[in-house]
Amino acid sequence: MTVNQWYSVRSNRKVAEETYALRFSAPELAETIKPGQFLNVRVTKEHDPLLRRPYSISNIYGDECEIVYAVEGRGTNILSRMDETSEIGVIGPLGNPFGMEKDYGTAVIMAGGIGVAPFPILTTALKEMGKNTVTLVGARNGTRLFTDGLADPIVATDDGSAGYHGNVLDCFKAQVDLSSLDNPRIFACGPTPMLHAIQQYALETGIQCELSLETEMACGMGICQGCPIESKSAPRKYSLVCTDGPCFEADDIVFHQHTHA
Amino acid sequence: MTVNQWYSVRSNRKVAEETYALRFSAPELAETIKPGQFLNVRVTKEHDPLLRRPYSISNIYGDECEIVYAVEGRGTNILSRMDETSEIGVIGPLGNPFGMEKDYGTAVIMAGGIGVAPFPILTTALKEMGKNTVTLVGARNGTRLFTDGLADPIVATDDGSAGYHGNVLDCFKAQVDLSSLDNPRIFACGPTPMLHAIQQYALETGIQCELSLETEMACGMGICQGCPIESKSAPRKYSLVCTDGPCFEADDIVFHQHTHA
Amino acid sequence: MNTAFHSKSLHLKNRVLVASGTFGYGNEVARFTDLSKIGGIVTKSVSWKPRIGNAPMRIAETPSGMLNSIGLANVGIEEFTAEKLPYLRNVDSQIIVNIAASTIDEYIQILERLEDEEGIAAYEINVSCPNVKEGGLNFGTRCEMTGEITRELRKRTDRFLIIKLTPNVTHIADFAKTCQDEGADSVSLINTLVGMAVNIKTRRPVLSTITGGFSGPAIKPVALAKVYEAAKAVKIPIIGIGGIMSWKDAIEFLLVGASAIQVGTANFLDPDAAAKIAEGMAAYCEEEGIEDIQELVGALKVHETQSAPGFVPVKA
Amino acid sequence: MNTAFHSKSLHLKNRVLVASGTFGYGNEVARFTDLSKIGGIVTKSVSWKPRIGNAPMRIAETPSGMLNSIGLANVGIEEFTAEKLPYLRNVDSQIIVNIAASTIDEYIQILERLEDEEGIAAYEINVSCPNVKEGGLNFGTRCEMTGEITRELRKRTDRFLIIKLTPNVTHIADFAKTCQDEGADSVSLINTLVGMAVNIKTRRPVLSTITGGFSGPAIKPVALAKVYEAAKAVKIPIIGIGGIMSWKDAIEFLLVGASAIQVGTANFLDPDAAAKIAEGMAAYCEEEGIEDIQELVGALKVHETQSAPGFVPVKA
Ligand SMILES: Cc1cc2nc3c(=O)[nH]c(=O)nc-3n(C[C@H](O)[C@H](O)[C@H](O)COP(=O)(O)OP(=O)(O)OC[C@H]3O[C@@H](n4cnc5c(N)ncnc54)[C@H](O)[C@@H]3O)c2cc1C
Ligand SMILES: Cc1cc2nc3c(=O)[nH]c(=O)nc-3n(C[C@H](O)[C@H](O)[C@H](O)COP(=O)(O)OP(=O)(O)OC[C@H]3O[C@@H](n4cnc5c(N)ncnc54)[C@H](O)[C@@H]3O)c2cc1C
Ligand SMILES: Cc1cc2nc3c(=O)[nH]c(=O)nc-3n(C[C@H](O)[C@H](O)[C@H](O)COP(=O)(O)O)c2cc1C
Ligand SMILES: Cc1cc2nc3c(=O)[nH]c(=O)nc-3n(C[C@H](O)[C@H](O)[C@H](O)COP(=O)(O)O)c2cc1C
Ligand code: FES
Ligand code: FES
Repeated sequence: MTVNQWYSVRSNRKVAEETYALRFSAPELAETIKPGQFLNVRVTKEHDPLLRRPYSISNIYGDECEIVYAVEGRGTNILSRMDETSEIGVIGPLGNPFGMEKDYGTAVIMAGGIGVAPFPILTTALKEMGKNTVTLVGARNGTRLFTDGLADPIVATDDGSAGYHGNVLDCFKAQVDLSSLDNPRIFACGPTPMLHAIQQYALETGIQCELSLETEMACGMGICQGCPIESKSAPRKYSLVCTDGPCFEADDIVFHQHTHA
Repeated sequence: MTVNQWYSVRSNRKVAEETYALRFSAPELAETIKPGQFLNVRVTKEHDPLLRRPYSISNIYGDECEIVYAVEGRGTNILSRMDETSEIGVIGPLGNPFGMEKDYGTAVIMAGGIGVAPFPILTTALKEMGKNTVTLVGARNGTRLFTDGLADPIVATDDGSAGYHGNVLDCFKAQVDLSSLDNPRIFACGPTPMLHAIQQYALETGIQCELSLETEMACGMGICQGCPIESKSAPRKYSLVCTDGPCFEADDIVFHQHTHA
Repeated sequence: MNTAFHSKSLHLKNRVLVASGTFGYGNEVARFTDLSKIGGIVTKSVSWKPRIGNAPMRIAETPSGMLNSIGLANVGIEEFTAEKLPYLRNVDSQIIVNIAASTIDEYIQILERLEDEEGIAAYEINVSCPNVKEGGLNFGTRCEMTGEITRELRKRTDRFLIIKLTPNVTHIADFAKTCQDEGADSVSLINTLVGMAVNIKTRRPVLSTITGGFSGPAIKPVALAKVYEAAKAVKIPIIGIGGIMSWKDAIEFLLVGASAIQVGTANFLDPDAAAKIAEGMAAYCEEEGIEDIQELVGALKVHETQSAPGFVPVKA
Repeated sequence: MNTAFHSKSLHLKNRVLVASGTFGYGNEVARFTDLSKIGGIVTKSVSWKPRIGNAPMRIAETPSGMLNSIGLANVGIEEFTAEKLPYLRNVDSQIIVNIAASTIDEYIQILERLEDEEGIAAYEINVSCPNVKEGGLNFGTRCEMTGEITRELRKRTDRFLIIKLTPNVTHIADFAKTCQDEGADSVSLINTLVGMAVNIKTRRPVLSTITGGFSGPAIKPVALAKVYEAAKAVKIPIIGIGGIMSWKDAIEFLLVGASAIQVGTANFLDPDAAAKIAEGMAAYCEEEGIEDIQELVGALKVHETQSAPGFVPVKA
């Protein structure tokens, strides 16, 4: 069911450096939302900051929905100060889920930074479907790592303070024997430069690959046209990340260096 | 000492219907601020609501300052939701104190609605000076009455649900024997129509009278010129409520019907 | 209690419309709101050919506002009439088609094409477009050009004709007056202000187009002043737009002289905003004992001590 | 690392000034801030005779902004020179006297009176005033009148002459250009936008003057766009104003082309804001290894894919 309302915060814990997990109780949402979909969240009832912020659904605990967020700017700063007396405004579920039903054998999850957010709920769903999973999680350093809800994550850090010293893709290449994987499909989420690199790797190797993208969004529901991504399947050059995505087949997307900012 | 900084909220309790008392610890302020002076308070670090809100200093408890406020609009709504995890931005002390040192015998305190706010600290100061006080407190109804920190308050309500049925001034006329008071001086704070009526009464009877005024304020410190009040002593028609007031001698002020909004 | 709007051929059940470019073609948000509660739906600007719109970034948040440089991305007149209009016709609300073009001929061409289509209650003409013949100069910032568009379109339609004015001019009253003189049935205002945002990390403009259209609650004070100025200059009904987030904001626009209002940016925060605003306005009228909401239009009381400086910024 | 500003006779220790009408005459807030940390203090507009200002209400809060209708309340030139200037002269900052008038002769009269006074680093001319001879039409909304004021004042002073432009015009670049052509040393922008607020309970305008001057963070996107537009049109240094709350905002104005900035409404929220902004800008330069802050002026990078639509609102 689609919701558009305010919820009391049930809990808001720090789970890693600058990283929080926030839960609220919304049975109607918990029942229907699928891995890869997102919520558009209002963090104040005042006019500033004005716009909603999109967050992936990260996990479901009974009636409770969890989002996991990194403190980046004003919106996430306000979120991080919330407690049980606070409310958030939620619209969702929005966007399309991951292509879990596609024809593949092993799911390869690649998460960079806060891109880990959508994968706990995906991991649960894949487990229910009886899929094999290989999970790689990258972070700037060990204190920023958050791996709750993931299955046997292989860890990489930029500074080598935990796990593999390097990025997620290099870690995958170094530590996973590609030929041992049964018809793999990559599910990737993280910073755009990482997604760009993974896309190129997938195109080169011919592995199935799906990217969960981030763009600025004003509405999250297809009415502002503010979230274009260049896409080969789009009739007019651009697809909308909010309604055509946020999950896209890697070979459909055209990245440009200057859109990485 | 003058402060301009953020303080953690120590407590924020509901003390009557739509009325709260908020404390924060500020020794430097608690030591220096005088009855009748005010603080200019920021309720958010975001840009909306933008302006500070002025509140009278209501009481001092050791190192802690207390303000008492009625929930009116957006600013006071935000204040009312604060708890120990919240911060308020405080500039003060601002404005001039009540003329406690003037030549009078009995202090007659007249408070209407949230106009009660500055009087607990004044009551303490007057007691220390050994002054006699007569205190009248008016409210819309009994549930909105707040009389903590006042000395033997005589109560009046608009609906008669507590104390005298009527306004503070009528209550005073009905219940206090003016001739029994030794050279009285009125200290009044409350809605502008009430102050206007008290002013007229004081002028008619020749009683000394001081009014603590409210106006819109952008700065609270004399730099925006946004808080004019017509005043006879002003060289150019208007005095500034923030720096020339907020306490004025009743005979100095010119009220106009249309400024009552 | 009556909240309807009637003027010539335009009949709205209430005074609330959704603004062009902020509500898609209605279908996108039908799951979030009851479209039948909205007086009218103004469509995204339609151009003759489809337009892909501007490159990303198209959106920037600002204090209590936002900038957009969507670039009139739209499906073009053919797909609009074939695929969007049929859905809209079945909605229990009035359809107002917003037209954008880069030459006067293109405005005419689009309007004439739409004349063949049923179920259109009104046209709203977006004149905040670069005029290619004049080297990209904005049509809407030149009174003569705004007048010419109005005159040419008026000749060609009996439908209700609304000219949507840009606020980026010195005296908006002159533009409203010109539209009235040239036969417009109404003017709507304001379109977005010109605004800009800068990313100090990259040292680039946030928007791909450098400047963009500024909307949201931040601009409400400007919109109210412009509507007030225009309302004093013309007799035709004015549709007020700009930063309307709540029914209270809507009533403010009525008081300064708007006969109806449009909800724009607020839809992004709450796709049910327009319906809620319509309900809130009705409830307010009930409470205040107002029998016909028309009573509020232009009902601002200006106190004896208040002067009326009109467009002159009050700095003295 | 150098944050100073030097242009002709004007030398500021840093790029931060406080805006006219938002800092009194300095003395009011000396207990809240270290005035010597501010590059320059622009005084409240001074007129020939004292002005009592407008009736209350003079202030209205809006989303992320505020309206004022102070009405140029000020002590007049005699009291200003006798009682305000002596204090200011002793402050370790540069003094810029802002002049307002209702006729060109009055501008001249005030300037000539100030020529006799020591310790004035520059004049800033507030042209957002009603011209009594033209029936109250705002000087600053007419290019010819802005040019005439500039020309007449330029003839009469060798001091640094800044013309403060109003944003309530279609093409502010034309005004900046005219000021440059007539000999102004600098233009500062923006003065307040025209805005309005309505009290729906009383059904009256909130401000006694109906409309008022709109300022604060809400207007920053407009101010940035106007400064960018003006900076492309002129070579004289531009002083950027409008909604600057933090050092980051200040850097944005430098990038789009301002050589210095003024802090206005922010002073009301924090009288120490200008000093903090100056410190923040210096710290930023240190961190970024910028040796002279001048490097940032106009350093906005415009990507190949970014077009430069100038004053044309980007709606297409
Ligand atoms: C579909 C989707 C799912 C997302 N899921 C998550 C998640 O689960 N956890 C998480 O931490 N973050 C997620 N993000 C990114 C998240 O929305 C931004 O990091 C966050 O809004 C930053 O807001 P802020 O106010 O703290 O930062 P600010 O910089 O103050 O944000 C200002 C504006 O920019 C937008 N914005 C800023 N950065 C981004 C970005 N990278 N992507 C999109 N919009 C941005 C905000 O929405 C807002 O409108 C997701 C983004 C998208 C599009
Ligand atoms: C010197 C002084 C002392 C005050 N002391 C107290 C006090 O101790 N307790 C208390 O509850 N209130 C006090 N007030 C009034 C208090 O400032 C306002 O009630 C409060 O700011 C309302 O803010 P709001 O955001 O809830 O309402 P909103 O209506 O949302 O306020 C919007 C704007 O209007 C201003 N404003 C609104 N009403 C008033 C008013 N009556 N007077 C002045 N400004 C107003 C606010 O400052 C703000 O700028 C005092 C006012 C002054 C001038
Ligand atoms: C994302 C976006 C897209 C818009 N597209 C159009 C458009 O296509 N045609 C048009 O006439 N106005 C367009 N507008 C302007 C709005 O219709 C409206 O005039 C403006 O946003 C001011 O109202 P608001 O503050 O309520 O948003 C657009 C506004 C936004 C925010
Ligand atoms: C209360 C107030 C009074 C002002 N008085 C003057 C004035 O006397 N002369 C002038 O040139 N500008 C005056 N201004 C305009 C400011 O100097 C500045 O241009 C404007 O507020 C925009 O900047 P800001 O958004 O930082 O406030 C005033 C602004 C405010 C808010
Ligand atoms: S965010 Fe509005 S269309 Fe995608
Ligand atoms: S509130 Fe600014 S001068 Fe009084």
